[in-house]
Amino acid sequence: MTTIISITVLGVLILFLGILKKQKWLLPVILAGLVVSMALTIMDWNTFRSYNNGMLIVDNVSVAFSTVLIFSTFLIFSLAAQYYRGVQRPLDDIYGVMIFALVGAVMMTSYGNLIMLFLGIETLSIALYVLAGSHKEAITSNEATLKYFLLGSFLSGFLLFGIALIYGSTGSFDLQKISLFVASCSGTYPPMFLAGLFLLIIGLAFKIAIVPFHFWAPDVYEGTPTLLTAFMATVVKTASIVAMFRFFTHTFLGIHGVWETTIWVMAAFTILLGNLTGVYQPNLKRMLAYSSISHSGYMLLAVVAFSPMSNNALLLYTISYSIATITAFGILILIREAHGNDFFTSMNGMAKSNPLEAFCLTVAMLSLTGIPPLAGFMAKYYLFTTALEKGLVWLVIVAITGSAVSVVYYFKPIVAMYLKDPTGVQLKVETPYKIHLLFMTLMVIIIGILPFFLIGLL
Amino acid sequence: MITLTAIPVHYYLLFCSILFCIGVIGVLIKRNALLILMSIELMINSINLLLAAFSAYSNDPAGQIFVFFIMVVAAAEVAIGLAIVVLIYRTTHSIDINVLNKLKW
Amino acid sequence: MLTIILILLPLALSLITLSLKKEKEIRYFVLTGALIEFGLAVAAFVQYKTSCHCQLLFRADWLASMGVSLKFGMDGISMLLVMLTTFLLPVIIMASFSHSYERPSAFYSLILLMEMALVGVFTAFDGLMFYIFWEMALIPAYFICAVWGGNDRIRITLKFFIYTFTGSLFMLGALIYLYSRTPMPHSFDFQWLYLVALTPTEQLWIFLAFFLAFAVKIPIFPFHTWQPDTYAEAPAAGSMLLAGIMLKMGIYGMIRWMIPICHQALQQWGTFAMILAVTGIVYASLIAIRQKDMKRLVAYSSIAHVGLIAAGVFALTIHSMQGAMIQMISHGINIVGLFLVIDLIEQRTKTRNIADLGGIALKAPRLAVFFMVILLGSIALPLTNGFVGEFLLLLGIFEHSVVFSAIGGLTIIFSAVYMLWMYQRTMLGTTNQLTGQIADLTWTEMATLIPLVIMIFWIGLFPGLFLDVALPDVLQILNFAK
Amino acid sequence: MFSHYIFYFLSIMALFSAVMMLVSKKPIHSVLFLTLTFFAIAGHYVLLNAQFLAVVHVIVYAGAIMVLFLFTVMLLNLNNDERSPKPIWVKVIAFLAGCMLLLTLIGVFRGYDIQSAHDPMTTQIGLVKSLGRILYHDYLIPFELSSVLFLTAMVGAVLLGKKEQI
Amino acid sequence: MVVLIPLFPILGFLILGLGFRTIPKKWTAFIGPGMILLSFVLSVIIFLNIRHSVVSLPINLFPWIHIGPLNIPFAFLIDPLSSLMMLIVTGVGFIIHVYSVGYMKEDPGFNRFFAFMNLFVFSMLLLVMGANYPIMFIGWEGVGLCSYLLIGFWFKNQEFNNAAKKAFIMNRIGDLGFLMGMFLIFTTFHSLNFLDVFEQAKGMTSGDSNLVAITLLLFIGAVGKSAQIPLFTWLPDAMAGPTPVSALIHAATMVTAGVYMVARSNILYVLSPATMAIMGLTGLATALFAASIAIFQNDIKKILAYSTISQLGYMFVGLSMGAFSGAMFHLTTHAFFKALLFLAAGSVIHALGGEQDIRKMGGLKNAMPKTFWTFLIATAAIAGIPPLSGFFSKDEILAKTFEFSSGIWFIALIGSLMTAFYMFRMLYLTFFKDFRGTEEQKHHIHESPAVMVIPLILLALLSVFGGFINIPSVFGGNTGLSNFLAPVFAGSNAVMEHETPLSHGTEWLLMGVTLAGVLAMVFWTYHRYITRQHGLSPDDARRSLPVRLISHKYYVDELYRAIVVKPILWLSQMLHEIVELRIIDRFMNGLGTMVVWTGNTIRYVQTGNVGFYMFIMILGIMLILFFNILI
Repeated sequence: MTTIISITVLGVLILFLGILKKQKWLLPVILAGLVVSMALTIMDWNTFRSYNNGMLIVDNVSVAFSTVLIFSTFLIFSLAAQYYRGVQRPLDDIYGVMIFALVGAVMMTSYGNLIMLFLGIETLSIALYVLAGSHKEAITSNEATLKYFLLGSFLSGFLLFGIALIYGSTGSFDLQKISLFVASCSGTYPPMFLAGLFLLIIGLAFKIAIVPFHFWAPDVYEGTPTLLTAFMATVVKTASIVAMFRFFTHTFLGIHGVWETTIWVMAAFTILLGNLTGVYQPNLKRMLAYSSISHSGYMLLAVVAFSPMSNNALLLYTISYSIATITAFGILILIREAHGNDFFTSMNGMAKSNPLEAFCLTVAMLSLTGIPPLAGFMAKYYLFTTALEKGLVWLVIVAITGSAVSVVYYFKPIVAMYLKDPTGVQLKVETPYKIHLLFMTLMVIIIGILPFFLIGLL
Repeated sequence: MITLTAIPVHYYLLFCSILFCIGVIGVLIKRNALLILMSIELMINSINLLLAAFSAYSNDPAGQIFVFFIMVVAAAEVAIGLAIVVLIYRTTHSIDINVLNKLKW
Repeated sequence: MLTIILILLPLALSLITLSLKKEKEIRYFVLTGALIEFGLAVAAFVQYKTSCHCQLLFRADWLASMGVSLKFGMDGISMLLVMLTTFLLPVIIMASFSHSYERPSAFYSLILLMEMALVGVFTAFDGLMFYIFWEMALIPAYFICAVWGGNDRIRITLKFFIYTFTGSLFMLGALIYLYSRTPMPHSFDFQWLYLVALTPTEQLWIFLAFFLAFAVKIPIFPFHTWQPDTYAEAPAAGSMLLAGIMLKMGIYGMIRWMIPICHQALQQWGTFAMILAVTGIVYASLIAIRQKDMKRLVAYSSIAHVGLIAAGVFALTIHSMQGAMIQMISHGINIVGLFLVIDLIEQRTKTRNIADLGGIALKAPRLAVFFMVILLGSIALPLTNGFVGEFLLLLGIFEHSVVFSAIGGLTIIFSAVYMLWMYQRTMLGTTNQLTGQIADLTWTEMATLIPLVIMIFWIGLFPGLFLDVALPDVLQILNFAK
Repeated sequence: MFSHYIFYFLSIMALFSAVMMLVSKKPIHSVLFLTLTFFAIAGHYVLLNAQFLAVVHVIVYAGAIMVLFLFTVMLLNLNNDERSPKPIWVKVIAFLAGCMLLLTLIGVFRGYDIQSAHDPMTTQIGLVKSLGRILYHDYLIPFELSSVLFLTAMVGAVLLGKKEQI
Repeated sequence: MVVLIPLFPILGFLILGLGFRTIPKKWTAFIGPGMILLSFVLSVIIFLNIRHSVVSLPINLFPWIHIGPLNIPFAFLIDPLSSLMMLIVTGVGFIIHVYSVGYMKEDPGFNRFFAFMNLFVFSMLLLVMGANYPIMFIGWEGVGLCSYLLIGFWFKNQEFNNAAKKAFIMNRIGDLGFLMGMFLIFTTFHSLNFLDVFEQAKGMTSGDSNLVAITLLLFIGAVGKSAQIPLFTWLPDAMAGPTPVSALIHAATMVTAGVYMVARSNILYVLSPATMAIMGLTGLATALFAASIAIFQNDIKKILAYSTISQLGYMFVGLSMGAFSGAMFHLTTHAFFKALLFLAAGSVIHALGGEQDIRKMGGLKNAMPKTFWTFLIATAAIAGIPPLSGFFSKDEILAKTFEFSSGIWFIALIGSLMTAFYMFRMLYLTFFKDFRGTEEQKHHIHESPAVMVIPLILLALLSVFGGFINIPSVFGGNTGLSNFLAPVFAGSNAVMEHETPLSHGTEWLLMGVTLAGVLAMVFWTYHRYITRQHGLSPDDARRSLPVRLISHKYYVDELYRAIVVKPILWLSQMLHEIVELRIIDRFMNGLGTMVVWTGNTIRYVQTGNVGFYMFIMILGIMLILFFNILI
């Protein structure tokens, strides 16, 4: 609750700052505010409260994932100064919308009622429609926002239909009551309820970008301004998968068998398709889009496996994925700035001209591939463990195959940076930015080496 | 008041389903972003009605509250959607969804 | 404690190396470091008491909730391989001195990093640690080969990486599966993993996953196609690391994992694995006969030799296992020697093409002698290291299956055929423009080669020291299979 | 039975105008037909004794949203936008897909049986009074948070609609 | 003390080898032969000692390979058999070393040569002294290596290198058999030590399949090492090495290792009659085959090489009859006279500046009288003219064959006559009539220096008197050698069923027939080559088919090339180009390509068209609902 309030206040504050034309204050205030709200969030640890008749539930899961979301946003905002370096227009609206999007995301982690879920999703989505189109002159940005909007609202129609059906069969939006209904069904569920369940899953799957509802992701990621793509790829994905996960943990524990197969198949297809399609991409941004799709598939593993360990696995996975992805986007911003595009060829020989940046990107890529001892490995390992304990052998085999395929594209930037002849362009990077990149890289390494904290958390 | 024989809830279900499907068909066959948006509104309305029906028949106000929220959200969505449509129109002078096809593969 | 120092020292050295600038400084620093590491390994060897298992244990909690701990130690098998690693590293480092690589600090730092990972793999007594170090070895290897390699390096090294990475991912899957089958609370400790009782079907799957990982690493026919290309494209140090030490990881894995854990599957399906290994021996030997590039020839010869080792492991007899242990060491020494000599020739003549060479013995008799000695070791002449290993291997395989032994024994003939062919074409005969002015070995180069030669004869004459170290542990591992 | 007739009438009207919305060539006609549909739906709300919703529906949809649509259509001067409509086979497939979906949904609803069914005409839940109490009591948080949504939409609409250089 | 015997040569090798550039030739000339002399002296002492002791025990130096039941100590076994071999190896070895000092004087690789020769003696000593099969195998392979190094001693010439390689590889084929034999011995007896194995073998029944297999496998090793059919072609080629090498390695010692090994394992062989039969047939066939080839050869060393093969065949025939001491006797005398032949031939070659074709020689009798006389003695010895050593030893084998079957005796006799024929042909063509070489060569002809001649004379003496160590009883002799070796063969003799020994009368008769035949040959060849000047036709002269066949060595080399070498090379090429590159590589790359191709194909699903996306999503939704709810 405090989280949502503090972030909302922060957003309003930003808008006021914009009105007062204090552009220089924006980022410091945002970063400070995010730190504060992160602190407030963490203070809720172990309180386990539910607000307003279970409308909002603050438990450790929500606290942990809210922290992840706020932290990711913090990291993304740290990239903003560099990204908007030459921009003259006031940025308070973009920042404000981003922060409101974060509110939506936080709602999705701590909802106790489908209304809250719906509101969270819509807040997040509407903010994202705006953000995707925030680069108004760029036709790609326009296209991105149109595609995202049309597909997003179309799919939220189905999500709503799902909620309606669930309501129709259970008579409530409250997760607690729904779970009571599930318990009362004792094995046989009315088809309407099941249809609602699946439509709800589909609606969330769209946000997470799971096959076959992933189509928006590559196009929208590519068109969206890079900084906001980072936001989409991390915060949105985390929030949505947590929403889905929460839904299952709270409500549908009993009917694991019903949705298991579907999620299983979707996860397998997502992993395969994300990785296979990523192979041929010539540019980093689109490659990262497919990478994010494939990672959605891995995250689904935690959902399918669905055990007490899944919480932790998902937490670790989202953190390591988010940090590595944000690092990659951080480098991507630099490359875009210097070259005007983000083809792998633009990165040729970067290791010579910008060794630090090259190193950071390499670590990020290796972490996403899942090479020990980086965070990505620990996350994947934990996930596979969770899945195998549930006996999901084939899914793990698919995941492993996918990981193997992913090497092909994750190594493209590495190969370009280290093994190709330099392009002769030096990326201009400011020191704070460098420190930030290095910080994230170190995080990736440290989480990989010392993951106790995260693993024992939930 | 005249006592009326209750309409079976299934009628509402059927009606809403048909309306929903018309909306879906509209989304699928139209190329005009505006009309697609309208079709989506149609879908949402059918859901609203469905919820209201459920709510009324089970004598539970939550459904109607939800409809209220959906309307709120729909309004916001339409506002953004129309802003986007206008934005697109400004850059491409068209609101045909197929014109914007740069991002692919 | 010594064990963990052995792992951490190279890491520390590697980080320090990165900060050094002057090439000369780097070289001496790295060499000294590697020698200190070797000294520590020798100290460990001295402390090591044969006959009881897993000593010099270091244990610390890491992921206690996951049953993962930092458990490092050495039993005889580890001891031997750690000795091999630490012994070969200074040699490999010295062998690189004659090249002036671009960005030397990165190069040597990666080599040291690799040493850390290798020592880690061999000393890990925790499944996940094993895997982590296993993968960590891959990254420096990849970069060493990819950055400082030959022309076609990008494609080849990526192929190498994907191959081995895919294989090891399946190993990870198998390890996790085993872990999930340990009694609650789960543990990755070797001892626990060994005790997992698996159904035959599970064993088969685990067997396949392990086999894939190790077969790619070793490599066993037909998973070997990355290997000749990679060896040919890698820089000298890279080839040496890959062939000399990294390959042993695969065999070590087989001994460590496959025998204790999937023994039933091994007994049932081991024959198929053996068929592959033995096919590989003949196949690679035959192909080696017509190779034009010296490095490729040695690469194929390596496939043949390690095929025999793998067959020996699958044979599951004490002799073949001990043979495999000895032959791992011998093969490491011999192949590093061969690559070293080839590198020396290549530096002098700028070619590895056998047809372009000849008559080097006339101009560089010392080189010729060293080459001959190493070559004899690798074709398993008695009293050299190769013989002890191959004798035991073939004997062990013979006890298991006469046919495999006979076919595997063909390596004795074939290795003579291709090795002598190479020797004849490069060293003997008359000189040509390329070899006419070739210089003989310098003292530094001799100093690099002499330790190898000493080891070749030492192991050949007194293998007892090495055999005894590993015997109790090998016996224990074989007990699992019974 | 009277309510049945009203139901049939409203339903047919809604469906007819919905279909007309799809088939009419001019966007402006579509908008008007959609408005008609919305009115029919408002009638349904009344029929369900959900007066509050009926009112809100008319205000929000027919009043606000459809006007926005109309404005946009006029602003963009979209007279006959379907210059190159989708090929016929797409339409056929879309229609078939819609029908399939309908069949699926019917299949889903087939076994539905509401527990403790109430006559909608007799319930009082749809009245403003009862809904208002619930809205400001049980659903306070979502109600408050919807302000964030609106704020976002507002800022976003301005952000997208404003004409300036980045 | 025993340890010192092999130690001296290896010491010599190390000194000469490690410092092979820096040590002056003069020192080398002392170190090289000196080390062998020391060994020889020690061997003699051992020999003298051993005559009085009855039991021979292995001398353990250190454990070599020791794993559980597999215990292979580095141990020597000194018994009469090994003692005899040590004498031959060091004795003949020493003589040849001395000879080499003269022969190799001008060679730049002088030190290297002696280093290798010392190494050879070391290996050979290991071979004969080893107390178990693996130690024997060390020597076995070691001599192969030295043979390789020495055949290819003049390594500038790739032909020589090829010959060296061929020798090594053919030996290795045999070695594989040996190795397998060892393994089978181990699995059968759980030991590889001679004494253990033989002790256990005594208790086994004759014809035990394991034993047959063991002996056959070991015999394969012997075939390779002793150049029997089918692995004999390396030996003629091995003549590429310097002549002392041919004398020492390819005549006197190394090639007889097979014979030694069989004699050493006599008990095993005795118990496997099948192997004995195969061995006998092989030996007989080889003896005849090689002899027939020798008749048409013109290269002086090649003739000697084929002669060696043929004589080795006799030894195997002898072994197969169970005449182990007879074979060893022939081995000994053969070492003397064949070494002598080679050295004398070397002397001739030396004098002619490298010429080896006997058609271009002739009339050397006067220019090189000492060489001539020693050569003559050796020729007579090998031909079996009494009372030279060859007569006794060969006669013993022939007598044994007659005991077994008169048919075999007859075939062996023919071989022996052929020996006389080609040997005297060579003698006549080389030393008689006029010189047929170039003028330059003619001026160059000289008798060899003393350092070469003295060894010739020493060997000639041995060839003359060597036979007396084992005079058969028919001459009233005491069969000294047989008695000396008897303890070694005691076990086999006990097992073997004895044919009734030939009566003295029969023996006299056989000897008479043989002698008559040999003398006839001597005169016929004289008539043919001296009087009628046959055999000088050049290589391309037209000949009848059988002659052509034989003079081309039955096209065995060509046959091997066609059925072994070519297919292997072809297979290698095929495997590399087709299996490796086209199938495996392509398959593995194909997997990668497939991944990339799939990626490239399915990325086109991402059409960028929103309508299409919506279609797919609807489809997905319907599928999910359909499968989960309606089914």
